Amino acid sequence: MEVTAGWYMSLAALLFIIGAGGMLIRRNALMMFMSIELMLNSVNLTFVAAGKELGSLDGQLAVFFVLVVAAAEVVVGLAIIVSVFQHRSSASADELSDLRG
Amino acid sequence: MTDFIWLVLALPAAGAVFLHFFGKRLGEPAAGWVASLLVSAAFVYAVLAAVPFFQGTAHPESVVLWSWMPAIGAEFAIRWDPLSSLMTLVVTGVGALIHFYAIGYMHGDPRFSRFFTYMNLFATGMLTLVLADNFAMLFLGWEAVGLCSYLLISFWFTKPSAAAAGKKAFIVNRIGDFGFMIALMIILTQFGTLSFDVLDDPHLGLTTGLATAVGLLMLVGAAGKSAQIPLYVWLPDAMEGPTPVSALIHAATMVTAGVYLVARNAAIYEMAPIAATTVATVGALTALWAATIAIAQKDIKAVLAYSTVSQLGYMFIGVGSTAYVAGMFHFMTHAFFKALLFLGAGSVIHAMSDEQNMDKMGGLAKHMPVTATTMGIATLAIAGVPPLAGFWSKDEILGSAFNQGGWMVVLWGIGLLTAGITAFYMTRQFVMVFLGKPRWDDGIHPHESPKTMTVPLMALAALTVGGGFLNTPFRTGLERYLEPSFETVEGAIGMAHPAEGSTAWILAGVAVLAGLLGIYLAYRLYAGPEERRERVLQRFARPIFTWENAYWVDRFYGKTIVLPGKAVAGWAAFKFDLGFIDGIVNGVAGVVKRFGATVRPLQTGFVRNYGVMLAAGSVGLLIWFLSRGGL
Amino acid sequence: MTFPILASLILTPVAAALVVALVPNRRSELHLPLGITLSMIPLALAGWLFFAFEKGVAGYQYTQQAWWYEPWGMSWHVGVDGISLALVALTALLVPISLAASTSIVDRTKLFVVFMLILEAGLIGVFLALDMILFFLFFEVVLVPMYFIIGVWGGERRIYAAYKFFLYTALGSALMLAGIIALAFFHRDQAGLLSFDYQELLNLQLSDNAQLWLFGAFGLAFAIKVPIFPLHTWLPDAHVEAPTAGSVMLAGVLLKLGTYGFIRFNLGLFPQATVDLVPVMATLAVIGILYGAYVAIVQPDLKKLVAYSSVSHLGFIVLGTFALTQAAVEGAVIQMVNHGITTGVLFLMVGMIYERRHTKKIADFGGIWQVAPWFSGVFLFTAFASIGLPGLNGFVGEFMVLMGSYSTLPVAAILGAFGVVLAAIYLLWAYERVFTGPITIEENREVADLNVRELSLLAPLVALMLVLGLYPNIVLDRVSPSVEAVLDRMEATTTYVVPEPGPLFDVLGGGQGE
Amino acid sequence: MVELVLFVILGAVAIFGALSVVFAKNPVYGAMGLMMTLFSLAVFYVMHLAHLVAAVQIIVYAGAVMTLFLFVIMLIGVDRDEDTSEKLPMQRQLVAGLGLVVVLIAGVAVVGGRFDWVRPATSTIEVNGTVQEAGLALFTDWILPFEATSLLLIIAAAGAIALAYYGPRRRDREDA
Repeated sequence: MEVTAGWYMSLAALLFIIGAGGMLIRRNALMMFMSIELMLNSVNLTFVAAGKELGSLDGQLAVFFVLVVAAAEVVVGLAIIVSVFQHRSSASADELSDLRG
Repeated sequence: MTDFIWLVLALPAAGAVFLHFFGKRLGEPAAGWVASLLVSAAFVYAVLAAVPFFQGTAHPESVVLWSWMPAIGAEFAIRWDPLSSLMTLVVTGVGALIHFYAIGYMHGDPRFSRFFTYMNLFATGMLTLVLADNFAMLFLGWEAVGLCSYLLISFWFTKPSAAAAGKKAFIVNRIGDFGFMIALMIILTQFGTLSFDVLDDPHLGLTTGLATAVGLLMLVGAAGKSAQIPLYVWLPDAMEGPTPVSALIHAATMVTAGVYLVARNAAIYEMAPIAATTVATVGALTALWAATIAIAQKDIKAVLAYSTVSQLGYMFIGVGSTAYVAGMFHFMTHAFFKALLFLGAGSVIHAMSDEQNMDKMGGLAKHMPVTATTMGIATLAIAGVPPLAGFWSKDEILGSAFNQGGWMVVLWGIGLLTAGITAFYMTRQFVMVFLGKPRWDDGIHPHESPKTMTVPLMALAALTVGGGFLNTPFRTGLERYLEPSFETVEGAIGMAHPAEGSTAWILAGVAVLAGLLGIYLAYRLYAGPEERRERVLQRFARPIFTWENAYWVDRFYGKTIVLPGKAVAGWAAFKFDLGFIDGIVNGVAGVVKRFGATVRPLQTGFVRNYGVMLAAGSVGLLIWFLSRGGL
Repeated sequence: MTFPILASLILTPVAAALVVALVPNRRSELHLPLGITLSMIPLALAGWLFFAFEKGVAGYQYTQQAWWYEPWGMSWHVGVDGISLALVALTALLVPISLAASTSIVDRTKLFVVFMLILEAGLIGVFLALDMILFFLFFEVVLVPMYFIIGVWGGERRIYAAYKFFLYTALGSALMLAGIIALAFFHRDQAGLLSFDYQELLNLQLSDNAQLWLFGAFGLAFAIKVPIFPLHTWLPDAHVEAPTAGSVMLAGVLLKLGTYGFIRFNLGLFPQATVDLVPVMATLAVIGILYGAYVAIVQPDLKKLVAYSSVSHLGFIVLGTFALTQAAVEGAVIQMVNHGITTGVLFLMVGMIYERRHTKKIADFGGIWQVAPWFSGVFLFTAFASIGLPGLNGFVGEFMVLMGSYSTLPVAAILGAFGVVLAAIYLLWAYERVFTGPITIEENREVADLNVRELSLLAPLVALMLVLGLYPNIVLDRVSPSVEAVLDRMEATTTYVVPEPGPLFDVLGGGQGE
Repeated sequence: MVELVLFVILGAVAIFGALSVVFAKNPVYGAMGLMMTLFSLAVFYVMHLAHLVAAVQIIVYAGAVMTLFLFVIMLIGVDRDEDTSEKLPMQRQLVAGLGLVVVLIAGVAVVGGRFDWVRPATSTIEVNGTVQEAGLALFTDWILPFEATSLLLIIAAAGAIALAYYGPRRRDREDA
């Protein structure tokens, strides 16, 4: 049985759904962040798989850029989390509901 | 001379500007002298410029100064013809005398120089009015004198009644201007210009119907300015102003602007007999109406105010019955004797320490002989006693009206009745003020007025005596003088002329008799024993009470126009505008706001809630796309 | 290349704003004088432009065009004709004066001056723009500083007023934007290319129906700005709450955006719709004239009274615009300038008396003339200019509008003329209550007369009232050919015929432009 | 055959790791789970001849990023179990429902067979993501985005520093 790109895509989709679910279920801002990383990675997987399927290097390069962006995002995001934690002594996203209408 | 005719305008204008900025520094008598001399200079120049008209050698001329509103054919241009020169001469001549008089009268007023600023400004405005070569410029003068009238009536603005009177005068005049402006709209639309050139041949643009409309609308304007029914109510109130103002503006010059307007537009009225007849009818009614009111007035100036309204009615009868020369003639003589009466009244008021109630006067002839004599002359003149000025002009108007026949004879009858009443109330005034026993309040010591005041009185008295001879049936000087101005009218239909021959003598005799009867009755009543007076007045108590209150017209206007007007305005401003219109605006805003409040709870503030919604939306889109793709 | 005078006119206020912004806050006493001084530059430029402008030429002068985004046909395109010239000059004149009248603003002066200068740039830009997008841009730019001027330095209900002003006008201009885009697409349909250029769009052949819709889209935006009854209720609120300088700019120039827009765009771009809608617009104009004046009579607040009088005066402008005769449209244009000057002065003076007494209620005054004769005199002078006394500027516009309107809109002209009567009533009655009579309230004894600063900033405007009243040709000479061009286009593109002047029209050489 | 085995094993590991991110009570376990997933993915990348990406995945993600995460976890002292009970009404049900719907759609699509996963490969070129290959592409065709990322990183670093420096505590200090 040959492992086609579709298999990888399905796996990526599954990971994405799990990541999205985690994002919505976890209250800890840190864990939400990790869920986002999960989603990013699942997309990376599709990029690589599709790149191979299409015979193009561009897929991998896109992954490269995603990685850079993710790194930058993590740096700022974590700084924000730390800063918020210092302020509120909690990393729960539910407590940050000041913008309630 | 004609090229520099603008000097007539410029001299008082320069005076107004100069006095506005430097009047206070000039101090009390100097500012008055500057103003008076400038007006006199204008008078002298006008006389010189009018010489060709006296000689009958000149033709009307126009001098264009500069362009004003080219799109409607309005420019600053002066028309120098006999009609405007006559007006100019009277305005500057009588004006100068009143200016001199005012130097004495306004003595000691803290705003002495300001008074003369306004007076010079008024002279400028009035001269603009009479010298204008187009309707726009005429309107400029028309409104400028309205402004000065406002300023001078409310000169003593700390008195609420004075401030209110000034405002009332301006607003009532504005109502008249409303009609005037519509007339101008018609003229502009029909001719494409507002120049007086339209009067050369009004048939070019006007049908009889339009001419009638224009004539009637101009009558509205003229009625406002010349205080005719139904817009006369401002003039009695205008007596709040200083007496020289009443003399200059509200007797001699400004109020006659309406007469001038009709005379100037003679060509149009010739086309519209209905309009002309209406003018005469309004004049006649006003003459009688105001004369009756004057009978019962106690205020010395109020009598003169209603008398002015009444006399203006006469002028309207004159110009309305197409006897333009007669109308202008009466304007001129009236300027002399009415200015004299007002100045005399001012002299009396001055002497009585600002007392105006005639019940508290009496016996003044001894103390102020000059004033009494000159006022006596004026009283006889206005009563139509020959050979004083009033007799000639009034006789000419009545004669012309009678000569027209038809409806005009009725107006003649009214005029005759009015002449009798006029003689009555003027005699009553003279007797109450100057004869009989003193009825003064304590502490009043009447004295003759200073020279600056009495000299103008004497000058005017001389004019009152001699002015009538300018145009007698025997020697029609004024008529020939004015001829160039009314040439076209004369050529088209022909103006009314007084009756001639024996009819003329009979008419004149009847008029004089009416006047003498009035004088006799008044003298008997007011100079006679007190018990008889009381008895007679008692019998006529009801009409006298009505007259004393001027038929309650002011109250009637107040109840029917002013009060409801204010009420509706209040409703519009506070109920309709704030409530309804703004209510709709705020209502729309309110609906949006309420909608916002309804959906507001959706924004829970929980990021994860938003996340779920976002995910649900994505899934929804996914389903939609896939189903569109044929899944 | 010639000196880009128009671009300089728009950009110098911006540069001035930057310079003022660079002055640190601790030197706040410098901001206002600096702003006044710098705003003299656009005034000088405008003055030069006014006199360098070639009279008797109908087209745009000093035009300048540079592509902004060519594929969409958007460009920086500016030019000046007689109509815009008058308004640019007015704007440049009013800004330094209203700044100079703002000494009572001590809080956040820098921001205030910067906003005023940006406002000036926006206003001048609106009048000079010949590209629809550019026009729209400036049209909106104007809103922002005005919003803050009302909202930050205004009176008690300033937030409400600022919101109302902003939302109301923004709502209208949103529709206009849709209209502008529609025009560009019509241009693509007909000429193959998108274009927002006003002069290009003039060549469009629009169906009657399209014209009606677009007239509505543009007209609503302008009608709100003017404001035309019944869209006027933002105006009294905005005026009453705005600081003096804000009121002056609002009444003096901002309202003219609407009337200018009508003449420039509605008459120019949608001639058929204009002709078709003349009865509607004339009716609304007359209602505005009478209603505004009538409501003004009973206003208890001096500033509100002046605000409603603006509604009335602007009604004359709208009436003149849609009367579509040479005299009436010329009158409308000069009335824009005149109203800017007279109402500007009235607002300045209301502001001055507010600074003295901290009230604007008419009932709180009385007998002011005794203690402040100069103040009362100038106020009376201005009031009479506003009433339309011949010889002063207010008369020229009103008179030309009324006289010119009669041939096409007789009923409207007659009814409008009654507004002149009402004007006398509301202003003189208010004057009577404020300035004449005895002093009944003790505080009024302390009211100081005009000081030298106030007098000197009112003097040029007062002088202008007299000059424009006696010799309006300074403006009319420049305006007249442009107006004629508008009407010629009207005649060329529709069946409308400007009524023939009467048989004596040429007696005075009254024809225009020859 | 080898690929299939690897896919099944590593796929299971990746999913397990992912689920532990979602359900682990202790964040540290969650982080470890994520690390497992990342490793599995790295292996997948190698299988796709994406050598550079795989290396970067390990070095940057598993190395730097996850370290940072753990650092922060330690810093804010969450080395204890957290309360994972749900406060928001219906949140979990909704999430589960949405997940199910997506899976269902995917299932329908697959079973229905009317949906192509990927367009058939148009190329048979074997892509070899060596450092040379990738570097060549990065510094030629992709040079502009590449440089842009450097800018992004610097800004991010500056932002992080700023957040740390002007954080709430610092402000407190200034107030005092």
